[in-house]
Amino acid sequence: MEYAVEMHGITRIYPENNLRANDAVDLTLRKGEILCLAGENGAGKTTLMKILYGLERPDEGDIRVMGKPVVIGSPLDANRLGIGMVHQHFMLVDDFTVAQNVVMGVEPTLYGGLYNINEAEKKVAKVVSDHHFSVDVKKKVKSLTVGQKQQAEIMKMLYRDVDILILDEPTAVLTEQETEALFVTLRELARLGKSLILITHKLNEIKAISHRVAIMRQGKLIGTYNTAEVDELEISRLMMGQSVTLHVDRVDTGLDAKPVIRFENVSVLRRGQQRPLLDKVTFSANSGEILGFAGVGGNGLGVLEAVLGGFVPVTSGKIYHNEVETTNCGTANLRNDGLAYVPADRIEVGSAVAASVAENLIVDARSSFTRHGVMNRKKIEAHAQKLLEKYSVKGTPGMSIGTLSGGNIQKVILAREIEQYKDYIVLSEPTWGLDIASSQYVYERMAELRGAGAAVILISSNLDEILAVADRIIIFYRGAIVAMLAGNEALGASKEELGAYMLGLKRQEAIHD
Amino acid sequence: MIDLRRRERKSLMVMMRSSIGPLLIVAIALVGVVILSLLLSKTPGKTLRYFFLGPIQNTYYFGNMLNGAIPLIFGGLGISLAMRSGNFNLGGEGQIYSGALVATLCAIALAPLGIAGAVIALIAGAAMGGFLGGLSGFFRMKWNTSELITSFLISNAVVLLVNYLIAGPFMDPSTNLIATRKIPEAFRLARILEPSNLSSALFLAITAVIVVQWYLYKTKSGYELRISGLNSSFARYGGIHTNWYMVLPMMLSGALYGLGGGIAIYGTYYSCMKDFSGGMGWNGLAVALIAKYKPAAVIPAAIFFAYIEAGARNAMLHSDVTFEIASIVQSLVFFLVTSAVLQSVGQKKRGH
Amino acid sequence: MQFLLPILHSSVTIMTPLLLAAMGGLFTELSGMLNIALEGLLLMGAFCGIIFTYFTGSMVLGVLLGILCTMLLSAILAAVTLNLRSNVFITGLATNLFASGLTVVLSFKLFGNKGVVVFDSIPSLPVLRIPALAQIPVFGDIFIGHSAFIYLSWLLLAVCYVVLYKTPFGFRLRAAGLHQKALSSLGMDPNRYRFIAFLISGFTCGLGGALLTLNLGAFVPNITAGKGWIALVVIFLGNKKPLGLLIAAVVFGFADAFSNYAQGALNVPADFILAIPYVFTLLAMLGFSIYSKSKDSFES
Amino acid sequence: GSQEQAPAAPKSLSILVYITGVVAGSPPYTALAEGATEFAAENANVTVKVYEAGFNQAQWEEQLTSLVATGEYDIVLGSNPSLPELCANVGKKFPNQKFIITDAQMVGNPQIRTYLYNQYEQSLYLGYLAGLVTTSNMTHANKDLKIGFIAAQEYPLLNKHMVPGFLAGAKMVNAGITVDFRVIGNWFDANKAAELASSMKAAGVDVFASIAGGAAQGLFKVAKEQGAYIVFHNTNEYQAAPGLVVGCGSMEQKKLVKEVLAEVMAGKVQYGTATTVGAKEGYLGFLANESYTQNLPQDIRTKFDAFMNDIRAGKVAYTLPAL
Ligand SMILES: Nc1ncnc2c1ncn2[C@@H]1O[C@H](COP(=O)(O)OP(=O)(O)OP(=O)(O)O)[C@@H](O)[C@H]1O
Ligand SMILES: Nc1ncnc2c1ncn2[C@@H]1O[C@H](COP(=O)(O)OP(=O)(O)OP(=O)(O)O)[C@@H](O)[C@H]1O
Ligand SMILES: [Mg+2]
Ligand SMILES: [Mg+2]
Repeated sequence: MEYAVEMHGITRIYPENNLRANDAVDLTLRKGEILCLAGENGAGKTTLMKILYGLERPDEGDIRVMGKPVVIGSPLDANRLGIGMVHQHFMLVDDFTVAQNVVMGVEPTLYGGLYNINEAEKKVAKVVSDHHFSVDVKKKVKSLTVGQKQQAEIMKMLYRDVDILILDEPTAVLTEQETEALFVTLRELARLGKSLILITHKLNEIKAISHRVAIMRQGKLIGTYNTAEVDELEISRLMMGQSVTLHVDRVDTGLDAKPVIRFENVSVLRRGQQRPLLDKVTFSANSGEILGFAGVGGNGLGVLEAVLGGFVPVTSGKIYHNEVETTNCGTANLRNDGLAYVPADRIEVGSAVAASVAENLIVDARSSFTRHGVMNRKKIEAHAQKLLEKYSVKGTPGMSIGTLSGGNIQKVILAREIEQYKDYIVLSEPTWGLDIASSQYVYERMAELRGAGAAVILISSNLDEILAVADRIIIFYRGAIVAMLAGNEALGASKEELGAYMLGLKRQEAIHD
Repeated sequence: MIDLRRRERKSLMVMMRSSIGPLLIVAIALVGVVILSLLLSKTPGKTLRYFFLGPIQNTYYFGNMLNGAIPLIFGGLGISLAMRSGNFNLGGEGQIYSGALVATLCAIALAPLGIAGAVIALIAGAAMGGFLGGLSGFFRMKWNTSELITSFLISNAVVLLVNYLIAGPFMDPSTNLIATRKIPEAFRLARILEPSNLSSALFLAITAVIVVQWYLYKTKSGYELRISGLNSSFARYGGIHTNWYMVLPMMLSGALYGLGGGIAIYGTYYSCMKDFSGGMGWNGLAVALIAKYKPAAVIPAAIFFAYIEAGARNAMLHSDVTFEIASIVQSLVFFLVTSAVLQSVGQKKRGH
Repeated sequence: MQFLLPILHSSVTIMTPLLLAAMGGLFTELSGMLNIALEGLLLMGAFCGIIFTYFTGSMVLGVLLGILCTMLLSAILAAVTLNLRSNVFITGLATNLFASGLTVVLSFKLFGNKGVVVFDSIPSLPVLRIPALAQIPVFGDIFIGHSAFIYLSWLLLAVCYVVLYKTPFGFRLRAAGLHQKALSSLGMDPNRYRFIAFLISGFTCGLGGALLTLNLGAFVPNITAGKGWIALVVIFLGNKKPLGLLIAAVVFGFADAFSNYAQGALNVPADFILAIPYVFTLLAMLGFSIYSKSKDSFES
Repeated sequence: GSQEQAPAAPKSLSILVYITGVVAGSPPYTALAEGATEFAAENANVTVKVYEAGFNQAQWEEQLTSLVATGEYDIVLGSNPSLPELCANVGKKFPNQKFIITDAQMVGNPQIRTYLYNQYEQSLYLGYLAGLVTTSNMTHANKDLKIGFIAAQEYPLLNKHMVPGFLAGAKMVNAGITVDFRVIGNWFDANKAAELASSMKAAGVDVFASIAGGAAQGLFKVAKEQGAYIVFHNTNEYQAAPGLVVGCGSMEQKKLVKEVLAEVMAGKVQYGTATTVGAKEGYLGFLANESYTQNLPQDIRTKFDAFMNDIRAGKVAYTLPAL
């Protein structure tokens, strides 16, 4: 049996925190196979892949590629060996076009030296068509939706014509449709004899795409299994050490429910752009329910979040909180007014990575630790300690939040916002990149809040999530509401049905509230 | 809060290891200075002695050296505040200079009020600097104009304006110096290390450091300022008025510069002379960078800077070294002083 | 209207060294390095440019050697900043200090004189006269009769544009400034491009500096008199784009030329008039940012 | 640069030449330093240290104190209007220290002897020459009654003596003459000086004076390229722009220094007194060498020489403005 990659006894210790991110890991990748790498947050998946791609040096262990022993000192070496990697966090230059990003480093030239942009665009366009991508190669990356950015990242590697492709949680931020499209591509690649490693937290995806699945826990490799021979429960048990299922009890919103947040014909326009980002959006989020918003990237979910968070002013329409108008009153005032909000971007918006966990935990409750303008450090430390225990976060108040793993960062943010909430809370993509246990943890908190009578606004591009937890579902297409499913509609809704709405193939006649 | 805790955790071992780097820097600088003086001085031994020992050879030089550090401390604090909030203040020169002038003129005008007048005059000087800094902050807030450039341009213009005022309307006719009249005797800070120029301004500087340290790490506003600097979108998300923290830190920064100018007058010069503060703005910036924007570290950084200055000056006074050679020696030190690589020598190698 | 022509003509002279320095600074700026050493590099170029012209007897050779020395200084700056990972602002200040000291020391060692060094043997700058162009009414009056350097600087600006926007190198260099991980994750070292950027700034400053001294046939200590800092302003005012640089340099050049004129025309204290260029540039800066702010924002 | 002190011997003299700025590029300071060093060379047991205190006047007193405190120097020699004041302060701390300051004026301090050059006078006759030239029909002279003065920076002696004297002198030729006075802002931006000069030339100036240190190079360049005349204070700059520098004043700083030092050796210095020296005393003058004769037509020289003689004879009436 021919192996594309054999990693043997790989160990990596981060000196900063003396943490064994990888502990004597043996990983093999067969030619032409799709191998899923699964494991809880902080298990060491990314680290292992960084080592294979030359971004990290192993403290111990050796690597063979195509049977030959190799030393991979830099991504350049990796590229030479035909290894490519799509990173967990995008590495794209926003101000460059897709084509320019894709060809960077191996640009086609003419007259010996000049950048041949047309040639680049032609070549990249070919990659796009070959793999049925949906990106305009001439577009600037900053104008792309997350899904398209993901595609651009993959195209970088396809363009370099790698034989071994690593994808670190590519689907975490993709919608159902985008994920499906991506899988078509990946299967195609495997068929062409390329070998792929795919990191994901989603069990159904593991089952759907992979030939084998390698499972890590706390830096160690638990084992590698033929996907056909293990079921999702088994996998999750291997990952977590105990079996976890994503499940939240659904309740039908009671009649006594009162609107907490109410949008009235809210539209958002950007100067010099005809199509509104939000188009006459009207809805109300009621007490004691989880209101789910679904939509394909680029259709207004991001703007909706920005409006709810007070980052983007609305051009027309009105917003009410408990029937008191709060239109365009800014984040600071919304906060005083009781806004609790878990943003989609937990690194750029949800936390200050260089600041300590404690400092991150008090950002919106800071006043309550202040007397005459002076902060009480003791109280803050105590508060932080309390929350870390209550929300079982792995970390101390003093360490900077950036060194926590994705899951734990999200827990810190949740802890902060839940403590802050009065009667409603906004959660955007709350389980991006979280392992099952963490996701389940988030869902349980949401259910608790609903039980406590809160209006929970869930913005998510993950349909399973929406279907699993939302009591009512609102679907966005091109910035407008195309469907609102309540009660049994929501309970009984099928993915296909939602998909049809999201892609604009179908829309409700009368959208009832 | 973070670094405090870090320091708490630092073990002695780590301390020792981490001190290897700085020592290495000093060593390299030393070697460089030796080579330079061998090359450029007819009496290298003498030159070196005065360069390194001059500033501490007697109370007069020692006091003047410390006195030279005082405005740098204020400037260093000012820059640190701005930097911590993610703002770049390149207007120190004009802020010190105008602050000093305003303080001087007010002091003269408010002589009758006694101590109260002295305090008010200082505040006025600080306000002047604060206004200039705040202006740049305001421009950034309103139209996100690079505060780095606006503060620089404003400063350049203001320096010329102050020159005019000193040499023109406010020039003291009774002297041949291009300077304003002197501030009242009663306002002058007491000398604390005769015969040197060192005055009780030193205590004011130390107080300023303590206050800024306290403000940054203990007060709510300080917290908001630091968070805004670390990640403004997070700060905004947390309900912090980030716009305000484009203006306030620049204002405080300018105010500290202005205060430093006023105190230089009260403690050392007594009248605002043309160009007396030339270079202080830049040096304050260098000090802040050496101190890595840590208020507590500003004091040693400022003294280090003043020591190098005084050393060069001393070598000029008592050996055949001239100012251009002195400046080459200084530049050598500044090339090395912030080197992260050299500083981390001896510490455990970090994984990239 | 007639008084305007000399002002415009003089603006063109004034802007050229600024433009040259700013060009080099543009590369470092785009690669993500705030280069405040332009002042020192200019001074180095000013000194080396003329002394080598004097020693070699050839202006071309002299300027080339001067540029070489300036690039050497910028290489030291780059090495200390990038390889020793020092703070770029401090090393910049150090470079300026170093240049001002070194030029004097050298001029003393070479000519036994720390002050003005006059080189009588130096020919004045070659003036390019294209009769055809000279005929064009206004244009002729403004753009003709300048030293060849000025046309060279425009040529270089075009080259700058091509290098930055039409070559792989330019894209990578800008990527180093915009998102260095995008570069490093593809196996390219951002610092390599920054280093080259520093060298380029050494190159253009070497040229711009030489212009300052060859223009006079003499070296005056600190002859740059803050032009490097203005070049930095020009970069920002020019919105970090080659064409913007040209416009910004014109703006400042004009302001300065106008203030020179105004000293004779207006009855205002000299210090006020000397402040005109800064105030004028500040206003231009604000005007530009107000304009661009108004473009991309949400309606409300 | 400086020289090392020889071991103190009887009847020895150790001199500190305290330069308020830098020697380079400043003829008066150069003369001061050279005068002292030459005197030391000519007389046994005399040592000199030349110290450049830089341009920041706020730091002058501290540095002077440091030097005086060493007690190594019998006398301090300097040349700057503001020095006597600083010396008086320093002198309070060191009552035995003696100071001799030129280009300045202070009466009644037993430690300080001052000599003031009558720069108004020098400007007066240079202005007179400029007036003759601008109204002449020499090649580069124009019809406008306009002469120019380029200064590096403004300071009292310049504003109160030099520029007014220059104008007054010109007006003695033709009351209609005006001075176009412009400032560079610093002592080294020669290129700005050049732009100023050509702007002034365009405005009708055909004769320039300048107190601009190194920046004067810009003026010479413009004069050579565009054709304009220059009168120069204090130094022989005929060669800076051959044929165009039509007159150079002279300031006998070196002579004065040597004479004063001789007095010091002889112990005949009258501390506490102040003397104003000018053309009459022979410490200010005019360099009428062959360049002068070549560069100027006979008629102008006749008029100017006559005027110069009147000046030396003290026959020209003017009131010296207070500093
Ligand atoms: N640069 C670093 N310095 C210190 N610790 C680190 C660093 N990078 C990662 N770690 C730690 O190493 C462990 C493994 O990190 P890694 O990113 O490989 O986990 P992961 O399996 O990718 O988790 P996730 O699913 O959340 O991405 C985590 O505990 C993380 O906190
Ligand atoms: N928080 C925000 N602040 C400012 N502009 C925003 C914000 N969110 C979205 N936008 C702008 O609105 C445009 C459309 O965003 P939209 O919400 O339709 O995308 P999306 O639904 O968020 O998809 P994605 O998940 O890719 O962001 C985006 O391209 C962006 O330019
Ligand atoms: Mg990961
Ligand atoms: Mg005339």
